Amino acid sequence: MSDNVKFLQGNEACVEAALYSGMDFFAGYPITPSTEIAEQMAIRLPRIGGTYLQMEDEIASLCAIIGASLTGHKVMTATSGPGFSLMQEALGYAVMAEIPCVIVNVQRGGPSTGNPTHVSQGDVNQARWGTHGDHAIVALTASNHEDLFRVTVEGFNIAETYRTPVILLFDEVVGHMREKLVIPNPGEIPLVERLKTSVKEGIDYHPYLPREDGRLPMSDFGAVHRYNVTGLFHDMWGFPTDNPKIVHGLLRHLVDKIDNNAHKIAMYKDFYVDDADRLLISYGSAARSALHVVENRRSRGERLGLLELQTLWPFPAQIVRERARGMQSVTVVEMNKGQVLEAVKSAVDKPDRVFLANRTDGVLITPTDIRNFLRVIKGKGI
Amino acid sequence: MERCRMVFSGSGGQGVITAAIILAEAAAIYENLTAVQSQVYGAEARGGATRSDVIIADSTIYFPKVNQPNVLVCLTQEAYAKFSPIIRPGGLLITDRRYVTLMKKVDARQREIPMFETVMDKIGKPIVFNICMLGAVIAMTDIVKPDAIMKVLERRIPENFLEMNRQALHLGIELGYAAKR
Amino acid sequence: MAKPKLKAHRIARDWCKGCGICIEFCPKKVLELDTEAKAVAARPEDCIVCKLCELRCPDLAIEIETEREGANHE
Amino acid sequence: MAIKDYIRERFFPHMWCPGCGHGMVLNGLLRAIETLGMSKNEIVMVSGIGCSSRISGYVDFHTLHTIHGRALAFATGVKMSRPELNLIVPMGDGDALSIGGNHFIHACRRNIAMTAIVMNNRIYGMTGGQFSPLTGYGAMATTAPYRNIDHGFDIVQLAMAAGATYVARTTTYHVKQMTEILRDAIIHEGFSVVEIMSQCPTYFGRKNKIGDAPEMLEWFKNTTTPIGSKAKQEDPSLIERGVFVQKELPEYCSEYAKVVERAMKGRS
Repeated sequence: MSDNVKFLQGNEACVEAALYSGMDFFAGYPITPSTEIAEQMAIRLPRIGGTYLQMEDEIASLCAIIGASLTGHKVMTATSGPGFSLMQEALGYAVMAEIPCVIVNVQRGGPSTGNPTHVSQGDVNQARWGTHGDHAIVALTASNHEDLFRVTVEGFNIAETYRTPVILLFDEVVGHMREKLVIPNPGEIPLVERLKTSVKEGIDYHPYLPREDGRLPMSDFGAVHRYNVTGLFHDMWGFPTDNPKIVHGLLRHLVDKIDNNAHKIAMYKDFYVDDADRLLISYGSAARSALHVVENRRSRGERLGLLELQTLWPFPAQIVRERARGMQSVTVVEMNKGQVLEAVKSAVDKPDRVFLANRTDGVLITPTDIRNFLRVIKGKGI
Repeated sequence: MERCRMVFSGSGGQGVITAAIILAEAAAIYENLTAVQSQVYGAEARGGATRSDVIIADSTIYFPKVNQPNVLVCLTQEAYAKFSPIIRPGGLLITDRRYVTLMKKVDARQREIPMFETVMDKIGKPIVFNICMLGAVIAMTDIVKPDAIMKVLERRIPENFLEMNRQALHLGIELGYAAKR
Repeated sequence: MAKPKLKAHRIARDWCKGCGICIEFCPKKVLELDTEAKAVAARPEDCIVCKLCELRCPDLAIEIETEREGANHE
Repeated sequence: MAIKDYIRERFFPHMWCPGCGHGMVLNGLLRAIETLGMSKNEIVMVSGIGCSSRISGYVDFHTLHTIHGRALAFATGVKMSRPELNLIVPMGDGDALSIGGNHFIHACRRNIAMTAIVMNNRIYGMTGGQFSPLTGYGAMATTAPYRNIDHGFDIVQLAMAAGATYVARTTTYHVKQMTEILRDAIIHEGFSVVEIMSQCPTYFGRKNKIGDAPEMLEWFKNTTTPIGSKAKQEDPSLIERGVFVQKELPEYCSEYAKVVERAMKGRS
């Protein structure tokens, strides 16, 4: 059997995808349930001349990969809830300084130390608003290894395209579960490489002056252009400023570059949505249970459909609104107290037809759980 | 084929999880089947009741966990006490005579197999106990061919240990066939 | 090595914040604050070109320009 | 090159207060770099947050102005991804040893080749004079209005215990020593720590009635002494200046290069 057919954990699939993307610098700190990513990186990266760095904590891990990104590398760190909490400050720095980087959060139960070895999807809103200040963010997720691979590669592509941190919001079930993965051949999934400046030495280079297409060509630290990078509001040379006009312009740029491209960043999958009269919306491992229910109900003639979200942020509101239109009910299946539910409600025409099927006890929501919720919803006359 | 939902349970260090992974990998990569393996993690790295779920099917598997196994393997008394109540009625329950004393009747085909004893007797190395167990499971279920298991082992373990594993697998297969009759 | 000879105290008035460090630690008391609280070389003839004012200036505002005795100008 | 060739002149005069020691550190550092004749393209300066951190804006190197306490973590990422670059990491005392204390000791422990400069003015200046972990017992600060009960760190002892392979202390008064030490620290093959006692006349000097900048320099002159001096034996309260440790131990980037070599060998 060829080497690119593998039977592995989601965490390992994530490593394969990162290496496929050309990532060659990883810094991290062990934390359940993401540790296998660090372990695999420690094995794999030195073999390709890449760098595996184990830092003193998650704060330092994200800081270190930001530093490495500035020298021209594709970079990644991986963690779980408590570590992701510690990373929020540096995450904001990466947003402000527009540093491409990928942050994996294999979600476990929280708040606090919570439920280390058990599944949760409780960090959806933390990914959105965990760091302070107005900002846009990209967060992606997946429910199986093939998708996880593709989403991870796209995560690197988005990070490079928009010069932004990208959060991969996986969960314990997908991270630890093993299934088959056929690793695509090189070139099968297109890769976005770092856009480097063409400005020659001696000519004024503006590190923070976007091109017409909005992209910011970078110059590596150590190369011919010397500039400043800061977490303060800054001008097109990267130097701090509090000029209200520049502050306003930069904040708008940071938000618009993501939100205006939400349609391009939106990744999702439709299952039996076309002729459905009731819709499930789910993501991550919960979507596996949702799809099980959909297939099962379809075989009994019920017209149930599933919209599986892979992009959580920026929230694909338009897709959700279109898919929800005309449905008798929309049920969001997730493992938290309704974090995506709220986003769905604000996206659709009829928020009173949107319901929650959830589980928050560290156990993967089962198809039976979902069927029971659907019965209750039906009991409400829908 | 009938979807096969299996739970392997025992204590840390018995190789229960490794066996589950090998079986699932054999099915997924060498038998053209679909397989998902998962496990319940506790905080402790060694000891305690470990459990690994494997689902093998010829169609896509969505829900990856096993609620009611039709094949349950218990290699400790603790695992047997904990998991025997969840077996699907009519399912297959495999235990090792050395480690498990059958207590109550469950609605299942219960098979006590002297796997550990045989391994110690014929090979003398407890490390391949789990592979012997795997042999018994595949013999009793016909879920994958021995060849597929061997191919996985060839990928995973050093060459000088292969023969011992092959021996253990075939010991298990013989025990499995004997128990099947 | 020829002994450097003072050419001028070049003091950037807009950089000088008048902290007085150069004045306090000048071994020959060459410098003074003027009425705008900027350092000036009041007695340049006493300067021994030790450059301590230049080395200590927190504002990088002082440069001691020298010419080498007996050396040609570049 | 003249030292002005190493700065971004358009941002001068700088934002530090009159008589601030940080300007003197900048002055001494530039002279150290000048004597080494380094190219500006091969220097990366990484700073954190606080008065001290603004130093990176004034130098014409690759400059990374980061977040409070984390400068060494960012610098570690830069260095590990481009080991041929020279990393200079100036930090304030609160920056390096309070919020950044963990990063500081771990950078020492790794012995990664970079120069950590602790501009120790014993106060949080930018936020207006609160006590730092270096303020010291009995001193005054806006958050220690009844005198400080926190004991200070000894940066030198801490860095030595944590494994730094070059550790030195000097003051802004001793500018020539400062330049020499910084020069040696920059070329040292390992993690170097240079504590520079720096004056904050605005807060520390005023609050503790030491006086203005020249008086604070006088104070550095009178309260410090060369390592192992006779004066120290007579007056143990004097603070020693000089190079405390200078030794060769395996450097982190070179050690990692060996890891790569082992991993590649294991593969073929």
